[in-house]
Amino acid sequence: MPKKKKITAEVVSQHMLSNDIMDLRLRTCLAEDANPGQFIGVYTHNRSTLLPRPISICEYDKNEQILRLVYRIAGSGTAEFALYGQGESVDVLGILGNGFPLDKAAGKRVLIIGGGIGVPPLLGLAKELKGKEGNDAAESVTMVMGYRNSDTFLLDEFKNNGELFIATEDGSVGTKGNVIDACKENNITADVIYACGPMPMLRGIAAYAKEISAKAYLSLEERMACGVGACLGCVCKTKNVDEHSHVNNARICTDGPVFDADDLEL
Amino acid sequence: MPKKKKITAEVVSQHMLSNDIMDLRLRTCLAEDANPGQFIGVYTHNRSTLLPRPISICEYDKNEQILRLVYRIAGSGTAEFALYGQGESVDVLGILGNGFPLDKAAGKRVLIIGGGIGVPPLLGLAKELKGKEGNDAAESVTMVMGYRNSDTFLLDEFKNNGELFIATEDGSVGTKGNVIDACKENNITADVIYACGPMPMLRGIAAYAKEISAKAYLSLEERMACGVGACLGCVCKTKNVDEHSHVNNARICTDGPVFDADDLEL
Amino acid sequence: MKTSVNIAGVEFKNPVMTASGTFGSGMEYSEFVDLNRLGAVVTKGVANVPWPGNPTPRVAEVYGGMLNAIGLQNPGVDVMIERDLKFLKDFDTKVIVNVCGKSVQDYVDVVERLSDEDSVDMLEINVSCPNVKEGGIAFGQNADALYDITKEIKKHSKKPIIMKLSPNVTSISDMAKAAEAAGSDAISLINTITGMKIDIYRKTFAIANRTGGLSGPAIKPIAVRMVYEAAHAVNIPIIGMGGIANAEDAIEFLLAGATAIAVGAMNFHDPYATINTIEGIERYMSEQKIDDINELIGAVK
Amino acid sequence: MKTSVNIAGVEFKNPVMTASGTFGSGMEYSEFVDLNRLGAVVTKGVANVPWPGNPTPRVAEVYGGMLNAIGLQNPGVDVMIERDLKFLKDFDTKVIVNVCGKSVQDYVDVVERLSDEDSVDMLEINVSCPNVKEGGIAFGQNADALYDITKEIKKHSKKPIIMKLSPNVTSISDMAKAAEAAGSDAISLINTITGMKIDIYRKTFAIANRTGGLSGPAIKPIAVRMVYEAAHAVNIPIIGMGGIANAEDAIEFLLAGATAIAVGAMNFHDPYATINTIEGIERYMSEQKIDDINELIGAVK
Ligand SMILES: Cc1cc2nc3c(=O)[nH]c(=O)nc-3n(C[C@H](O)[C@H](O)[C@H](O)COP(=O)(O)OP(=O)(O)OC[C@H]3O[C@@H](n4cnc5c(N)ncnc54)[C@H](O)[C@@H]3O)c2cc1C
Ligand SMILES: Cc1cc2nc3c(=O)[nH]c(=O)nc-3n(C[C@H](O)[C@H](O)[C@H](O)COP(=O)(O)OP(=O)(O)OC[C@H]3O[C@@H](n4cnc5c(N)ncnc54)[C@H](O)[C@@H]3O)c2cc1C
Ligand SMILES: Cc1cc2nc3c(=O)[nH]c(=O)nc-3n(C[C@H](O)[C@H](O)[C@H](O)COP(=O)(O)O)c2cc1C
Ligand SMILES: Cc1cc2nc3c(=O)[nH]c(=O)nc-3n(C[C@H](O)[C@H](O)[C@H](O)COP(=O)(O)O)c2cc1C
Ligand code: FES
Ligand code: FES
Repeated sequence: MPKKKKITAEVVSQHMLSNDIMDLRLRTCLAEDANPGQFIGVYTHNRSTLLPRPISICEYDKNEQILRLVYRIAGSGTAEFALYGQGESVDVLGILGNGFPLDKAAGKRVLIIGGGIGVPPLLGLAKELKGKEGNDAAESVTMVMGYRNSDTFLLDEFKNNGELFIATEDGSVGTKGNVIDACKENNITADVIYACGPMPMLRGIAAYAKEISAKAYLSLEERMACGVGACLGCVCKTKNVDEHSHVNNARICTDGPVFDADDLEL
Repeated sequence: MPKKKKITAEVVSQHMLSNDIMDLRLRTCLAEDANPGQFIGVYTHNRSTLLPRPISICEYDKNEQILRLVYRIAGSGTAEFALYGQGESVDVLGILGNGFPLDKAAGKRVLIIGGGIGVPPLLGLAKELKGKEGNDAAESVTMVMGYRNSDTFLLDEFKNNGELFIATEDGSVGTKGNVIDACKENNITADVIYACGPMPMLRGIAAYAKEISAKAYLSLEERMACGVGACLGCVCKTKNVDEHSHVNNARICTDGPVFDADDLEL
Repeated sequence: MKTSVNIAGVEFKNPVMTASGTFGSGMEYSEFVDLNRLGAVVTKGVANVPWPGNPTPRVAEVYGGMLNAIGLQNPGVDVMIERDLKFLKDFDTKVIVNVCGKSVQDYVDVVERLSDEDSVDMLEINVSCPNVKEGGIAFGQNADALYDITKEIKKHSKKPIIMKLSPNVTSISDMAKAAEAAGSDAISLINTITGMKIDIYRKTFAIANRTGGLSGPAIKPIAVRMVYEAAHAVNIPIIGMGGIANAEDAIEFLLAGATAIAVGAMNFHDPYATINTIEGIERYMSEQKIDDINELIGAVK
Repeated sequence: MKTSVNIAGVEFKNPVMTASGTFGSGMEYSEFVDLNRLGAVVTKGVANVPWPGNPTPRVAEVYGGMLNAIGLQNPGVDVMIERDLKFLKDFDTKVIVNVCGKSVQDYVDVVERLSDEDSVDMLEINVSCPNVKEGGIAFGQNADALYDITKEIKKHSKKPIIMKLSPNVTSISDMAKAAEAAGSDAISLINTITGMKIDIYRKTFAIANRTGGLSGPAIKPIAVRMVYEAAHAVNIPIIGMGGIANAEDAIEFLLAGATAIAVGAMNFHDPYATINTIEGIERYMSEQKIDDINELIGAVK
């Protein structure tokens, strides 16, 4: 495992993808260590807000040392980030967390499910899976992305990596309803599911995975302070006593954010 | 009296005058109300430092709405200001305080004394006095500026406004010693003295004024919070019960910063 | 939309007040804000006779706030009445006079002197100034002493009174209960928290008084917690303060149980903070479809 | 240049420690800093048996700091010894184990269990966690209770002990004196200050536990004041903490009377904060021509 660092990254570019959804590219050597499903902590310039904001790595370019982040303007920190232009310096902490277990996809029918601002990290995952060859390659990759309404984002980029289905709450694009509705409507089955999104969606996916006898790997979210496993702020409930904590709690920032659904008490 | 405001000013230009001494020009309508000896409060972008920094008005251009500030990098706020480039937005509070009583100069031999970072506001004063005509004009204007060493600043600009003497602590320029030493060395007398600088210097000037039977108007400094007379943070001791406070305290930000030396308990 | 709140029979047009000592007598900030728009002006603490206050430096900036040890400089109640109350009479806002003293008798003197002033709506009793040895903090840190002085003041006041509590205590609930039991009509909290700053290069205290009272956004979470605890301990109305800078902050205090709130040190950062807070509350209410501001008070349990 | 300090016979190579609960067992931050350079690693509070801690959200950001209500989640003293102490043994730094409990007996159990661990240099007794009902805060807010538990722990501990005081009290001096009178070898302060944050849009508490402990730069002036007060009340050494981010902050605490200091929440902002603090202190000492760091301790009176 590469060592974690706090270093200064440089904004390569930034633009708006959709209503309140920003697409930010940072140049930083952290990109060299990135894997799909991992995240970084982004610090604000505002000196009154001191904690790093956890943001998933959407994509990375190891050669160019570029991390791509796609984030929603949700509060004061992300509102500040949205103002950064090319050349701006940003302090980042990373690489944080364990990513999606890519090896589980080998030879399997893979289903990738994203909801809302849980969508971005799945793009890097889909591309990575698409790039696998031979025994490492998945048998098939199907993707289901859920949005609130027609303010979708990243869809064009997903398309090239497998079969893509869309769900929107208001029915403006794809299936009207949530991602599970879309899965059922299209009779999507799989051996392995990778998912990221809000907790109710993840609960639904865990149940759906049981139904179709698939393994599910879920990326969780929680309020964080340190991001590196020291403060015990970001725990989730686990079925068994966790190896680190010796209670039924695992640290999302370090033991996750991706967990085997079978290990979680959702 | 024009109303005080907090508004956003724009940096017109900034450059370094001398070691750690910055020359900053701001565009703001506050310039229209400026008088020599008044000051403004400058807010930082850093959200952890919330109080305005009091900075004297060095000069102003009412037509162009420009305030010129000359300040020393003394701590985190001024260090931040020093980084501002053209076009930067800065929140300012002003115009604050009462300036030097210019009417006292009419027909009199005037002596202007500045020490260290107390020098800048006296440039605006000297220019204003130089511009007076007829009955309003001073009989003569002599200036004595004191510095620590050869890192002087603004001297060229003072020269045109009357006779100029210099004192430096290390003797590298002008009289070796303080401004009083320079006054004595050059037998400078006057009817009216205007001064700004550190407290020990002001005490010396008050005593010197007594010796030469001159009136002295001194600009004081104190830690401030509100800058507008509300918090009672910035008081100085007065000989008589102050009209506002009804104790022997006057507010430097509102009743000053310029006081008649005869009214002060220095 | 109803934004008015009622405290002890006094109707405030909105819950936004000024915190004592941060707004002078209203005169200074009247250059920035229309006092008619405020729920109330709370004046700087006043004693029976003029007080000179502490030596300077009296203020120091700290992370997210400031320390002050003004030491309750004030011109005495007579000047206060003749000048400040006369000035405030012309505005359509409520007036709360903050009262300080060194002994129970001092407080009683001021309270009696103000009892017949029509322009005074309420009295706020400062028994919590950490910056003067005899500035009442002794009354503010002991529940029995607080009970006794409250009782005595109530006996002599024709105006409803607000006991202003000190946060420098183990249990704010006990203090709130003592004030309520002694008949206080309302309580306000928090006063400043005792703090210290040392200049490591000059090797000296940043404040001449050594310690000063901490205020500003830094103390807000402590203030919200104390308002919440007090609201769950007593039934009298609470005026909440401590680091309020804007409407979001103000609403947080209302939800925690405050009936009204005051803007203090943040006036120094933003002289328009009171007005911005009032307007922001109205915006929030219309966005959240809240007809009556009283629905917010103590709504988060 | 001498940077080492002595507390109860234990020699620390420099006065910079990690605040309990903000540095795990040192393992996590060993990716960022060389633990050999630290004065001491102070570990997360440990109880006799594993504790699950509080529900999430456990942390919330506030102006200039954060709230936490971890609720003392810990794997129990056995795992602690086998895993964390074993890990720390390899480093040339002192180890202070922070101890929590629900009853006096709990504390005594842990203290006895650790008494024979060679790698443990001191024990810090957390009687001031505001986040668990039985997490010791009851002992930490009452001088008599503090005296009693300290006495009992001293009876059973072969290691020097540090009582960690709560700032949520009326008089920190009284608490410091009680700890000293009962035989505590040192005291540390401050633990977090109870605070609250409310989300005004979701109308709910930001922390599931409702209240959380406030830490970070926001509380620094309060912490400095309490260290100063405690230093003037007792003769035992003090470990100061609360918002320390850098060498300037650390020196402020030393000047106020602390013999050592700890970096807490600011590790989260700057994982290199401890090392930067150590280097900054050395720079200050050479600039100010101070040969022995002990000259700084309590130098501002
Ligand atoms: C592992 C992980 C990966 C994430 N990846 C992404 C991503 O790729 N794109 C994206 O838009 N968002 C992502 N989020 C959510 C993102 O962290 C928050 O939206 C962001 O922290 C909000 O910060 P703010 O300052 O704008 O909001 P504020 O509300 O002002 O933040 C206040 C505090 O709360 C924390 N906070 C607020 N919302 C959240 C949240 N939902 N989760 C965790 N902390 C929060 C902030 O970090 C900060 O400490 C991720 C969260 C986690 C835990
Ligand atoms: C009426 C008046 C006019 C002034 N005019 C000038 C000027 O023209 N040029 C100039 O260089 N300086 C001037 N000063 C001093 C200037 O205000 C301080 O140097 C400046 O506030 C330092 O801010 P900082 O953030 O860099 O320092 P920090 O030490 O980081 O500031 C911390 C706090 O202390 C206050 N503070 C620090 N030093 C002083 C000081 N000497 N006086 C008042 N407050 C202080 C700051 O405003 C801030 O609130 C003036 C001061 C006063 C009172
Ligand atoms: C400069 C200053 C002066 C104060 N003077 C008084 C006072 O005279 N009487 C009083 O009861 N409180 C006084 N206070 C306390 C405030 O009214 C308020 O309770 C406290 O500052 C917390 O609110 P804030 O954080 O919004 O400032 C003063 C506060 C400051 C900053
Ligand atoms: C996330 C977190 C966990 C903490 N856990 C403990 C603990 O287990 N035991 C303890 O005595 N103090 C604990 N503390 C308190 C710190 O050790 C320290 O006393 C306090 O945070 C003040 O210092 P700071 O402002 O530098 O963080 C914790 C603090 C934080 C922020
Ligand atoms: S955020 Fe600190 S342990 Fe995960
Ligand atoms: S700074 Fe507030 S009265 Fe002068």
